[in-house]
Amino acid sequence: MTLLKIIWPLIFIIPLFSGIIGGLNHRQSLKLSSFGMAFGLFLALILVWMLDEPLILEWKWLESVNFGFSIDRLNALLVLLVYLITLLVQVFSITYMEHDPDQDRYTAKLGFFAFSMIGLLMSNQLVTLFLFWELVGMSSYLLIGFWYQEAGRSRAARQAFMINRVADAFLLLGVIRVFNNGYATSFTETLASGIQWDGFTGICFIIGAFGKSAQFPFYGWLTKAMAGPTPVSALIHAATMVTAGVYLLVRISPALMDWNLQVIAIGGAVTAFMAAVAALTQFDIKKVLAYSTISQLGYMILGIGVGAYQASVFHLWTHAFFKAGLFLAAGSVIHYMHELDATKDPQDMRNMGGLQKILPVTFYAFLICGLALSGLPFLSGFLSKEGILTGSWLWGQSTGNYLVPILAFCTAGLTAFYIGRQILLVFFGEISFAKKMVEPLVTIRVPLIFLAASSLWFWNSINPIDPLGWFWNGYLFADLGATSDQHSILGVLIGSIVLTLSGLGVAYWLFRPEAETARGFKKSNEPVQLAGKISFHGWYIEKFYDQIVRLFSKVVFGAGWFDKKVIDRFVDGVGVSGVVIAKVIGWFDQNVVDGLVNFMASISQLIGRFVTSFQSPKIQIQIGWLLLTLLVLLLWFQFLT
Amino acid sequence: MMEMINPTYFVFLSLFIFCAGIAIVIIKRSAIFVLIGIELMLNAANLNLVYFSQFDPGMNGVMTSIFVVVLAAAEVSIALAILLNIFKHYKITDPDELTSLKN
Amino acid sequence: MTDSLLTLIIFFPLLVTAVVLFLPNGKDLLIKEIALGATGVQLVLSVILFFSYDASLQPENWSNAFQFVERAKWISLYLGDYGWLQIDYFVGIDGISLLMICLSTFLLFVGVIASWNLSKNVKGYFILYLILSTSVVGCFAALDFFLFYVFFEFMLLPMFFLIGIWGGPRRGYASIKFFIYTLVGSLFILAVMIGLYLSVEDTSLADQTQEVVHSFSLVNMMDGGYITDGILTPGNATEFLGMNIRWIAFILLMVGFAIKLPAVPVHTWLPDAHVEAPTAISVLLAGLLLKIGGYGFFRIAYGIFPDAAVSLTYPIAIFGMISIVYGGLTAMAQNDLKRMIAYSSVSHMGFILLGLASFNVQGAGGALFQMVSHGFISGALFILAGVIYDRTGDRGIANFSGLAKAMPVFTGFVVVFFFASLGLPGLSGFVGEFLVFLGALGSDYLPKWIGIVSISGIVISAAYYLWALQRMFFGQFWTREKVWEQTMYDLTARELLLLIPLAILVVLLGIAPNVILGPVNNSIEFFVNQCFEQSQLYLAQ
Amino acid sequence: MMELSLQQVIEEIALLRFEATLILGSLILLVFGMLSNKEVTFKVIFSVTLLVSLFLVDVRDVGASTTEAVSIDALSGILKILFAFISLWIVFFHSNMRRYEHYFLLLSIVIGSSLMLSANHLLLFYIAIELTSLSSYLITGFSFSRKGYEAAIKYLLFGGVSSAIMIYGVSILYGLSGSLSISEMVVTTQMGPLYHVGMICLVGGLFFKVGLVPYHFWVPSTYQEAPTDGVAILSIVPKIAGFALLHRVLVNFELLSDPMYRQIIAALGIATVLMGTFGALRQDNIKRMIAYGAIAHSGLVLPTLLIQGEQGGLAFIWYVTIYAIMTMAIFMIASMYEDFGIKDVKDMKGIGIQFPIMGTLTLLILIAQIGLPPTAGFTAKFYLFSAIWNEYQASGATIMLIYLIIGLLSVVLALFYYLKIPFHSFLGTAESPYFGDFSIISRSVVTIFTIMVLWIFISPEFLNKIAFNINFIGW
Repeated sequence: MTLLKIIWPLIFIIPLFSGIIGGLNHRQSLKLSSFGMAFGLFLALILVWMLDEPLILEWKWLESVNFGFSIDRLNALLVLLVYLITLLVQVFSITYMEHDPDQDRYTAKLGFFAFSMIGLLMSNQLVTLFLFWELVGMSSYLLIGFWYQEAGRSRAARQAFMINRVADAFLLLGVIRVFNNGYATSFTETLASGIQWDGFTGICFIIGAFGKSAQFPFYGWLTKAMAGPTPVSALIHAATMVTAGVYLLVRISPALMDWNLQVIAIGGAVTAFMAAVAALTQFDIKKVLAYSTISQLGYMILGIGVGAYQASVFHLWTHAFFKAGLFLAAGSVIHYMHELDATKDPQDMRNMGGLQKILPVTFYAFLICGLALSGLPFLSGFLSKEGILTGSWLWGQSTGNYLVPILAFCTAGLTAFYIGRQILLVFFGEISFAKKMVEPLVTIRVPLIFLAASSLWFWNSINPIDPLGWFWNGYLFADLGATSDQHSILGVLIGSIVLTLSGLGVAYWLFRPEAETARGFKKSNEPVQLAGKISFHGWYIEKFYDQIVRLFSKVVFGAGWFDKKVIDRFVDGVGVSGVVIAKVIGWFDQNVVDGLVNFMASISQLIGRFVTSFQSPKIQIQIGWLLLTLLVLLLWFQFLT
Repeated sequence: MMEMINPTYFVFLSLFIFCAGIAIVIIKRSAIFVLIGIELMLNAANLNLVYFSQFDPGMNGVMTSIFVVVLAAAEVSIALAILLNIFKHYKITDPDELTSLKN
Repeated sequence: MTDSLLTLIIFFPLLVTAVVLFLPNGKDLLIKEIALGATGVQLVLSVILFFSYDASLQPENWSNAFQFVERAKWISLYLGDYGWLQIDYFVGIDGISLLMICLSTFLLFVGVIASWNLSKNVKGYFILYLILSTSVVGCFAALDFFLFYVFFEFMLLPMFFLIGIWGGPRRGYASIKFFIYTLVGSLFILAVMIGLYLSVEDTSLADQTQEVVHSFSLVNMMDGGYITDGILTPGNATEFLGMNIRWIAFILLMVGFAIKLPAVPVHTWLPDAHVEAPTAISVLLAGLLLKIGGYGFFRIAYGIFPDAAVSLTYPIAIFGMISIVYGGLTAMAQNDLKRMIAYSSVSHMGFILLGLASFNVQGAGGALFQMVSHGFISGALFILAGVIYDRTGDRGIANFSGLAKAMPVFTGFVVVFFFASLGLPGLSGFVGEFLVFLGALGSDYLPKWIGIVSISGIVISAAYYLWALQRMFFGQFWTREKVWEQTMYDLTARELLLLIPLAILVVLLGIAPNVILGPVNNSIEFFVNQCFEQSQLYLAQ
Repeated sequence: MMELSLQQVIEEIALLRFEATLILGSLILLVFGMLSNKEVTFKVIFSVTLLVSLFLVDVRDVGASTTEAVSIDALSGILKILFAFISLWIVFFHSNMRRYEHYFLLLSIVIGSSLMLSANHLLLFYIAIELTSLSSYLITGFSFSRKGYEAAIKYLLFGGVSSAIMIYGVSILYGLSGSLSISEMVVTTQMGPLYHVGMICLVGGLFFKVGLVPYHFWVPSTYQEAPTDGVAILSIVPKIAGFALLHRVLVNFELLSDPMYRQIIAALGIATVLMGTFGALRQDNIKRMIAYGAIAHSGLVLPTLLIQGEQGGLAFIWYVTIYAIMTMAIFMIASMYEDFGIKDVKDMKGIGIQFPIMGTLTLLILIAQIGLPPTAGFTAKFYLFSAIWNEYQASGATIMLIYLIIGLLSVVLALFYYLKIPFHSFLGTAESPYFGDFSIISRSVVTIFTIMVLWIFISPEFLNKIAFNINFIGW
């Protein structure tokens, strides 16, 4: 036990420490920090291995507020996951960022992110969670805006942080309500005491989680986050940070009311479906993966909503691997396209094609991870998705609300379709360029191979079909007693396989190299008809943000709510109104409130002028005024007293 | 022996002289006349004092009026001295033109 | 040693001023070193004060709530048939004033370093600077209303000249406006002081003469030493303009201190004063002078009129909320970096009003912590704004972009302090705001929606800070005038020496706020409970 | 009419020994004036007479002459000491070849004012006022400049009219009451309308001396053009004597107990404060601005007369003493700046930077005039406002509350116009550097006055001693 007590803080500190070391020396900063992370991974393994009952560490932060960490099986495993993915991403970015001048800053920021993510996973007290929650938001802001030279990227970072900040405001409100209503302020106590939170506090936490995990109203920022370097997207916006919302909901689900859980379920389902539709017509390789991440997160949130939180955690685990794999593969494609010809947009799929033979390892990794994502049997995706679909089906039966399972099944089909489309468009078709590049052996291939392999089924459970066969299932939920009815229902099993195969088939039929749509795709531009436009613009969510802010600024015209999107120098006419509103408050503050003082000064000048007007230079007028006042006084005394 | 004059006539006479003095002070366009006006007002007060001192055994009224006359003379002499100097500098005696001391 | 410690802290700079007065004009460096030494000694003394402050004291009433008390008879005037008027040099500290004194001595020390490369008649500058330091520390330690008022006024003169002579282009207008705004505020306080001393009687002093002794001691006023028929005695509620006259006295005090705070309707002097003041002076202005307003709420307004404070919590909270939201919005509209930071100070000071209005321990603790943390953060922010101004003579946000490329270390500090100011947890800005929200939402005097609307304040502050960060520091490196590009060198050793301690403090207070709130907690608890009991006592009469 | 033997008359002269020595001194001054024209001798005689008369005053002796014409009490004793002390400092004014008549006239103003203090008979009352006024008209003319004469003639005409009105009022009251001795006259409202005419005219004469509203027209131009040391005396000694006499008249004729008169006098006082404060806002000439400030000050002294009991007396003595010190200091400073040819506020640009010590001294005296804490001006106003607040609390008369509010407002507005001087001197930028320097003597005198002003704020005990002497006069 004492060994764990030593290892635990070390695990917590190592990422920060390695980030600082990496940040300090310029040349091999990434190599040094990856050694540090490898050591941290080793310690995390020991921790997961030897941990039996939860460790709690708590101390008084403020009078009525405590600061506390705890480590139990669930977050130990997730910490291990974070370490693993961070290490892989750092190894990958050694080549990806080799000729980038600011490597040290990159490593420092990555280290800071890993530190805050692990802090978030380990925190037990709500205030500690909120602290690391915001630190994770800040590190994502720093990493998205890593190439701050381009104004577009730094603006995307700012907008991502702002949307997160709005959701965090609700989370803060929820935390405060927990304190004020006397609920348990730490996860371990909430679990033990089983106090039910009131509905509104629940909703605040849900909005906070939805914000961080890019669910329905807030998912606009994840597509913006693609402005960051691809390894960063792989690490943060696929595997680790976005799952924080899911982790939070898993932790607080015992305390939520059942209608809160329904909200979660419907929210997850709707997001999953919308994101899947949005991913259908994207051109940018990373945008497709971003929308697919949103959709898979929708699945996990849905899983929690319907009560199948074990399946959600399992899906979180598997999704981390194959999505990181997809992103890294996309990263190596972008790296290659960038090397090839820097003028064209390296991320646009329209000028890609036939990379199968040029980047074989990337192709196979992308293929396996893509199929795992689509939920093909014998791959990890199928197992975890199966669990969620079963849970949603059973939940649909019990509550009679069949909307959620239907959306879940449709999304499964759509997922298969868009990932199939992407694989075909990027890797098949004729090769439009001759340069042959061999991927550097260690730094790119090893992470890809590892991630692709981990998407196979046997790493996760012996029986390729049974969703509960997950090795860690027993480890994680042994004490909770896995609910027996989670076993797969034949109908759900067949249904999901059929949907996946049909999705892949349609994709193949449409986008096989010979098909005219595949050839037309190269020159096609934005879809014209309504459905295509809805999908391409991601259900107009970003436009929706602008409308809200503009509406809000109109509503609060007196106070002048500031409209960030409109301030953009590129949005001309509309943009000016935002600046005008800001200037109006500035003017208002300057003249009206300030004018009050100048007004009083001018009033006293005016009275001064009136008063001194009596003081005429002529003596006889002065005497005249004197006698007049005496006369007035006399008359006053004669008649009025 | 003519019977006694009705006492109120004296007060009315002095009030009349007082108001005449005031009118002269305000209307006249020459500083000398303003001085005359002031003299008139002072003499109106003298008249009152002398008349009322008949009821006062100590004859204070008469004593005061003597002092009033003396002080009026002093005042006029000072006024004329100053007026002489003004005439030397400004060449005018009309108080309305003396307007250089403005706010 | 510890019995005359407070007087030493207060009057040590004044002694040094006497020395500096007789120095010839030429020796600038010597004067600067002396000033540094003086404020350094003051800082060391206040650290000794902090550690020898006994945090476990559980006072029952105000008379034994204060430590390091020093009392000496100053003025006793014969008032004719109204008895005697007693003013005495009465200083002492409790938790709240302890923190304020430590904050002010630290910022004064930093201020001297910040004004190191000053060249324009240095002697006058540092004489006024040391007088300012005496009056500020004196204000926090004074327990006699007259002494507090004298120090309160005494602060205005040096500040008026420091802004007026060494300031920027429109310094004349700004200094006059600052002087008149604050002075009008102090007249309200004077009016209440007169009303108070006439209706207060200090039985402890009335031994030698059996007549009534009207004393100015705040402790006696707070403990309710009223004479039976005084105008402000809680019992005889004389109506004036339809309100109990105690309420009006309380409102006058609040307006007087709100001008100093500044709260929204009366805040327009702050941006002008900040924009025109030299860097070191705006550090002091933001760090210390705004806290006098906040301290005035704690010690005088809430201390002496708790009954009015309890019944007027709703309007005060509304004003606090308006300050937070309105201050934030106007900060967005600014194009001058220093003006934006000034408006953000207005927004942060709104938290103090809100914290006090919630009338519970978290709210008061949060307000106090916000004062201390805002002192450090706004001090650093003004030093950063000063860095750009020293290099280019201009602070327009639109005149620069991509500074991160030219000055990476500087940008690092800007990011740290911007995020600290917008309330990122882990830095000291968040703790104050969190406690104030805890207090506002948990207080049974305030409706929930005030707290919720104020929470939107953290989103607004994030908006204008990040927007300024993005316009000035990210994107391609470009400056309005070509000549500036050469002068945009990164932070010098002196500037680093200033910013590193502040950064450490901001992070330290963010991670372990109990370092300063712990010892002070008894005072805050006593303050809130005593105000509550006193108010019930007065309202019952 | 009791017969007064010569013997008794000589004994009664002892009561007026202060004025007697002054008269003797002025005569000696006249004689020496004929013989030599060295200004130093005039100054020496002037100061010796004042010093001798200063030591002859004994505050504690109270008495009245057999014919009740002259009455001495502690208040008049203290004020005589104040007059002598203040007038002493005139010799330090940097004067360019003052003639001997100048000092003779100053002495006669002091004599006139001290006679006003102890006048109990309306004849002596009139003689004292006329003596002071006539010498003031002459002094105003002694600047021997075009504008000086103009100011003098205006002052004379205005003064002549108001003294004529006063003596007319006296004659009417004499008619109604049959006697001229203030303490014996019994005059009541039942005596018909003439009572009001007489009373208003009489009180009007005193209002002229003090410069309250209907009679304030002469103040700005006279203060602006008269020689500065003359104005220093003019603005302090006769004004304070006028207030003391006004108080005696108001008490003896029971005007203070008549609510209507209290209302009117308070209203005129408020009008004076407003006139003085708002008038000063638009002034550029330094001395004219100080003149308006002086009008405002006399407006602020008036309420102390309306407050019966020791509280009023104390507030009066406090405010008057500090007003005297401040005004003497500010006029000395004005005369020093005049040597640089600075008449208007705008000519003072940047002089504060060049002469920091002088700038700070000016600032401190101005702070005293405004009434801010570090100076005695604050204590005086603080004392005054608490006296008014007490009066309001006791009598509940709303006019008193309005007075308090207007008083506080005047402090704020005083800021606006008094701060113009340091604003220009410190923050302005001088086109060309000022050559020459302030004379050592006047600078040291101003420093003494500033220290006095600061010292009174820090330890006002010495005024307490006066308070004990005061408590046995009927105020």
